[in-house]
Amino acid sequence: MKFAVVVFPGSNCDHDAYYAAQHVLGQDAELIWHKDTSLKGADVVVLPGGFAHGDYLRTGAIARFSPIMQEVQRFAAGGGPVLGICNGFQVLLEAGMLPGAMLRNTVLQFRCEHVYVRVEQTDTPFTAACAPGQVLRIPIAHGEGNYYAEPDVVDRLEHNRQVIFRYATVSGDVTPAANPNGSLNNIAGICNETRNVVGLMPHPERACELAVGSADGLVLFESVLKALSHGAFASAR
Amino acid sequence: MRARVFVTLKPSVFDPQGTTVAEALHTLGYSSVKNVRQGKYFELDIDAGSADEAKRLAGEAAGKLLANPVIESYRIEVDSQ
Amino acid sequence: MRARVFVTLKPSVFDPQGTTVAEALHTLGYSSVKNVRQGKYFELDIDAGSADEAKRLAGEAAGKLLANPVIESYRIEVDSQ
Amino acid sequence: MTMDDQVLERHGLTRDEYNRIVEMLGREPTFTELGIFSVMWSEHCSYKSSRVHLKTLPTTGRRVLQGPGENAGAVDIGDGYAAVFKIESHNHPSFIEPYQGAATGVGGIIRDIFTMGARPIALLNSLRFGSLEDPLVRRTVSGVVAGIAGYGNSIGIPTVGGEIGFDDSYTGNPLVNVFCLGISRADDIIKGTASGAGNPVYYVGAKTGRDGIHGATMASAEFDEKLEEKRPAVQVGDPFMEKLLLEACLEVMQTDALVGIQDMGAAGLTCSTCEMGSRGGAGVEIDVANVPQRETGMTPYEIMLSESQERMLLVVKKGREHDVERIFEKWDLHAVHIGQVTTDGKMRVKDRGEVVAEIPNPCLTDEAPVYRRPMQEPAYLREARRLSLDSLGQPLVARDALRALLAAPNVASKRWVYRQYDHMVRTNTLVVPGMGAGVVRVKETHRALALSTDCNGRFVYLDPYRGAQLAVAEASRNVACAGGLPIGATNCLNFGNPQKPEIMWQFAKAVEGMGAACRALDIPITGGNVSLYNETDGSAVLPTPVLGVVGLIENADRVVRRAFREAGEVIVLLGESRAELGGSEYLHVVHGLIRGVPPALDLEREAALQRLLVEGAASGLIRSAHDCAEGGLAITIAESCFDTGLGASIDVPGLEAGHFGDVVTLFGESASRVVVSVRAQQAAELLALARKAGVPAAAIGTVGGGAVRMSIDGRSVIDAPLVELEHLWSTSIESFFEKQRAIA
Ligand SMILES: Nc1ncnc2c1ncn2[C@@H]1O[C@H](COP(=O)(O)OP(=O)(O)O)[C@@H](O)[C@H]1O
Ligand SMILES: [Mg+2]
Repeated sequence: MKFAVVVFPGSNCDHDAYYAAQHVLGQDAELIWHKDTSLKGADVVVLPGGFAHGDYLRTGAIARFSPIMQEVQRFAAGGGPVLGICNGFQVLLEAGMLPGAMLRNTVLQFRCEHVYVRVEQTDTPFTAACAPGQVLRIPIAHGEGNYYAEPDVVDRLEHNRQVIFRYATVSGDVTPAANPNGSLNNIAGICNETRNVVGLMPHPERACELAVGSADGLVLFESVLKALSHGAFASAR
Repeated sequence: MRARVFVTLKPSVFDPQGTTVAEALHTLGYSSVKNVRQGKYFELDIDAGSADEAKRLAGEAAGKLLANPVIESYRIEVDSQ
Repeated sequence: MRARVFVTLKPSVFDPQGTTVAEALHTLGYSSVKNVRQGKYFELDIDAGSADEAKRLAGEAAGKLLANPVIESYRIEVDSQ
Repeated sequence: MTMDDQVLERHGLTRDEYNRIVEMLGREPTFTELGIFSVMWSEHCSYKSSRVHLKTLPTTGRRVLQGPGENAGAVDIGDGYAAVFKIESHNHPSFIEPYQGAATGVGGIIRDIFTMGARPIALLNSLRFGSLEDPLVRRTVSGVVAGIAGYGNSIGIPTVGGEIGFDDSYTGNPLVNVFCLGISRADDIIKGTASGAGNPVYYVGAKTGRDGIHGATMASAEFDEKLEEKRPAVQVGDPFMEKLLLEACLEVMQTDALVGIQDMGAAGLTCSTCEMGSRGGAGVEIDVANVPQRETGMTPYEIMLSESQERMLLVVKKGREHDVERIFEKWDLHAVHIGQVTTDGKMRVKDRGEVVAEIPNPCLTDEAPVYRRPMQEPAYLREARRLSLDSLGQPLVARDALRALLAAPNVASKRWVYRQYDHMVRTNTLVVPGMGAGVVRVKETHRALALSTDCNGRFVYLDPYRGAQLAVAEASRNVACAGGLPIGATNCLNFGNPQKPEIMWQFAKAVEGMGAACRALDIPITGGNVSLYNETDGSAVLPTPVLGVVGLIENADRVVRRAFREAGEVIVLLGESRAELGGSEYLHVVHGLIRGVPPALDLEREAALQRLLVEGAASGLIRSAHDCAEGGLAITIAESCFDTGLGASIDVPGLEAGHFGDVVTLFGESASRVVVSVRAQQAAELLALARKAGVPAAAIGTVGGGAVRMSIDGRSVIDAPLVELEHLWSTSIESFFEKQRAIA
């Protein structure tokens, strides 16, 4: 299985995603420069965390115009699994591949700490190996993770079961106190209508080994292996 | 030609920064400041034949890049110089 | 009363955001946009008897809180409504 | 042109220094040349007051690959890899504009590291401010922390540790010292050298503006109203540009097209041009007309002295220009050819072909003024060192003192600070901030590095020699607690005005003590930075020589943290408690005093203790380790419980100090003490090891229960619910900021 990790200027979790796929998961991974126009036959695309273009103007606002994004759109349109992590999620939002937008954290500060997220849906390529309601301990690291969308959009997301991850307590209760940034409905991650494009603010790639504090994030990567080996979400190659 | 672009959060969108500024102003004793909204402000120096053309270009730039239609709206002023 | 406060970096101060935005506009084909400066924009709803008073209050707020005098300068407009 | 006194004064040059310039050049300098001399001869760049003392520091060792003299030092960490690290100050800019001052400080030290060919993998910062009660101080703290976060988070280098301390002496002059560490192949370390006549000189990065002109001279002048005029356009950091430079430069370094490279830090283009030339024994000739400029109408003087950030100077092998240019283009950076290397050993600056400055490099570097400034033991010492406990009235009872100290900003949790820093990016962080020394693994090996920066300014104030030794001991003890063998150090010496004999005495004694301690503990100092003139309206900050120590952990799976691990563990106190309260946090918090004699330090015992800690960590015997610092034993025990939900009970023998006995026993700050925990069945083994190592050791209690219980000679003096103590400790600093949030 081959992972493509897109590198935007200012991406800084690209190597972490690469490391998780290549060294922890033992799969193929390749870093793809944002000016490239080919995903080099990847089966999975990861838009990594970081500060693409410095997060200047708005997070992800400039990155969405990168040449590679057309290819990512095509890949996604063909059903290929795409994971946007943190800044990658923000790029997906700006690119219109996922609905909504990000506001400053209500605390108006950057937040880096472990949080708990509850897996809401398991019928996506990145949660296929999760148990419904499973609680994952994964770090966040962002200043603009306050998810917002118009009420009708949020209703549609909920109705279509497109909310994939919610901030929760260790025991899985979705409470205001468990919400680190003010996101509507404690939304930590969502998917598109065809469910193959997933974005989340927490960093699963930073939680793939106990040595660095948690291995709970690995299940997202294992999920996509499972999903693809079962022929679901066949890549758009 | 100088175009000025004002980008503001839509009224329906909660503005954490503006709210905090308002709170801060109240603690500083400015209780008469009822409400604060924070937005972005851009000054674009544009090579354009006419104010209208500058306005059009600035409008495109704002629509495409400077503002995010999901949460923001924008206004444009051109003062030729 | 609505006061509008424009906060901009002083001319001599480097504006990395504006520079990056300008470059982005160029790659989008807007080569006629020569230069971009990004600033902050605040809308203050103020309980004030007169436009002058609103302007004075907004000025104090800007000087104390909204602008960083070391690198930024500000301008105020009041449109009574 | 002959210079009148105001011109010289504005350039921070004395008449004697000016005459020396005329003598060296054999003529009057041009105005551009005067500017160049003024920055290169400034304290910040020339180290004219500190050099003679710095020379005495131990800078060599088995593992040292690069000592002082380059942009950063380097030590061998095995398997063919090197740790490249350095600390630098940005005190003055951070006072003027906290956010940008701190941000550009981070940017500067990161450049020093990747300039050496190393990929930066960790940042630490050592901060000092006035009292948090002061709203202006809170504003400065918010700005500095946000600035460090804004830059480090964006560029993607984790901030894994540091320290933050509060004392009124820093109110008008905060300290912002930033440490950065990078990893490179031991045989691929790159030097800031210009050589090979005819090799082209390239400029890459941000355009040059009028920012920070005379930043270097300003960093060498104390604050007063007059500074207002001296104030340069504030430098604004661009972490995105630096990220591009970092990646592009590391890529260029993979080719063999590069001769040398140096960042433009203090004194910008001037410093990099003449330093690269002098290191290579060559000359460098540039034409300022080719330098990319952000503002119009800039003079050669302004271009040479600008301290615009995120700029690099490269010397490239002739004929390889295109390989280098292509790599920078990939990153949307444009390397510009601005000059070439010459053979005449001179720095020659042209403006459209016309020479505006021509100075032999040695005049600016090796032959810059060096002063052996007069020294005198400070008058305050005799009085300040006198401490009579009886004169203090009644001490606080232990349980109240514990609460007061846990809530004291110097002791309280710094979570409010480090939760704003991305401390996990790059997935190497094995020990996060707040758990002791920061520990990062080195993915290329099976090793890890423990990093700590420390200094107790009160101790240095009361005894500069011993205080500096205590700083070395504490920093290295902290990395040893994590299981790291201290293998190298860098330092940042923050002092007042060196032209005052009493300040110079503090400085000299501190450097002496630091050198002695580093020799005794076998820790070479591979670089650092000096920040003088840290004064406001004539009063100096506490002398603050910050040590940054790097510890090598052979097995990344055997890292030790601060916190107790499980109920039933036996708590062992390593080291000896003495009746020492001088300079303690207790005296400061409870009685508002900085008084007495700092704790004694036996360097041989310290060395033995650190060896024991490293050994005990490697064998897995030691389960947790936390050193006794501010607040003494009681605070160490409490902190070892926090974040674990595990309480503890200890009983210790009382020390003799009259009615201050309990206070001295629990809150005294005797050096070379560490609280460790071991599995019950292994306690005897540890005690035996300690005996063999010559380290005093005693089992003083056990881990478990929901309370923190302390008794002295069987008499219970503290019995408090853990949650209550932890709440005091973890919310204290946050509570100061509840009301005020940064506006960005
Ligand atoms: N306190 C110190 N101890 C040892 N070396 C020092 C100290 N201060 C400065 N140095 C060394 O002097 C040289 C110049 O210091 P500095 O100007 O801070 O470097 P840079 O030009 O990279 O900022 C560096 O090699 C630095 O390591
Ligand atoms: Mg340097």
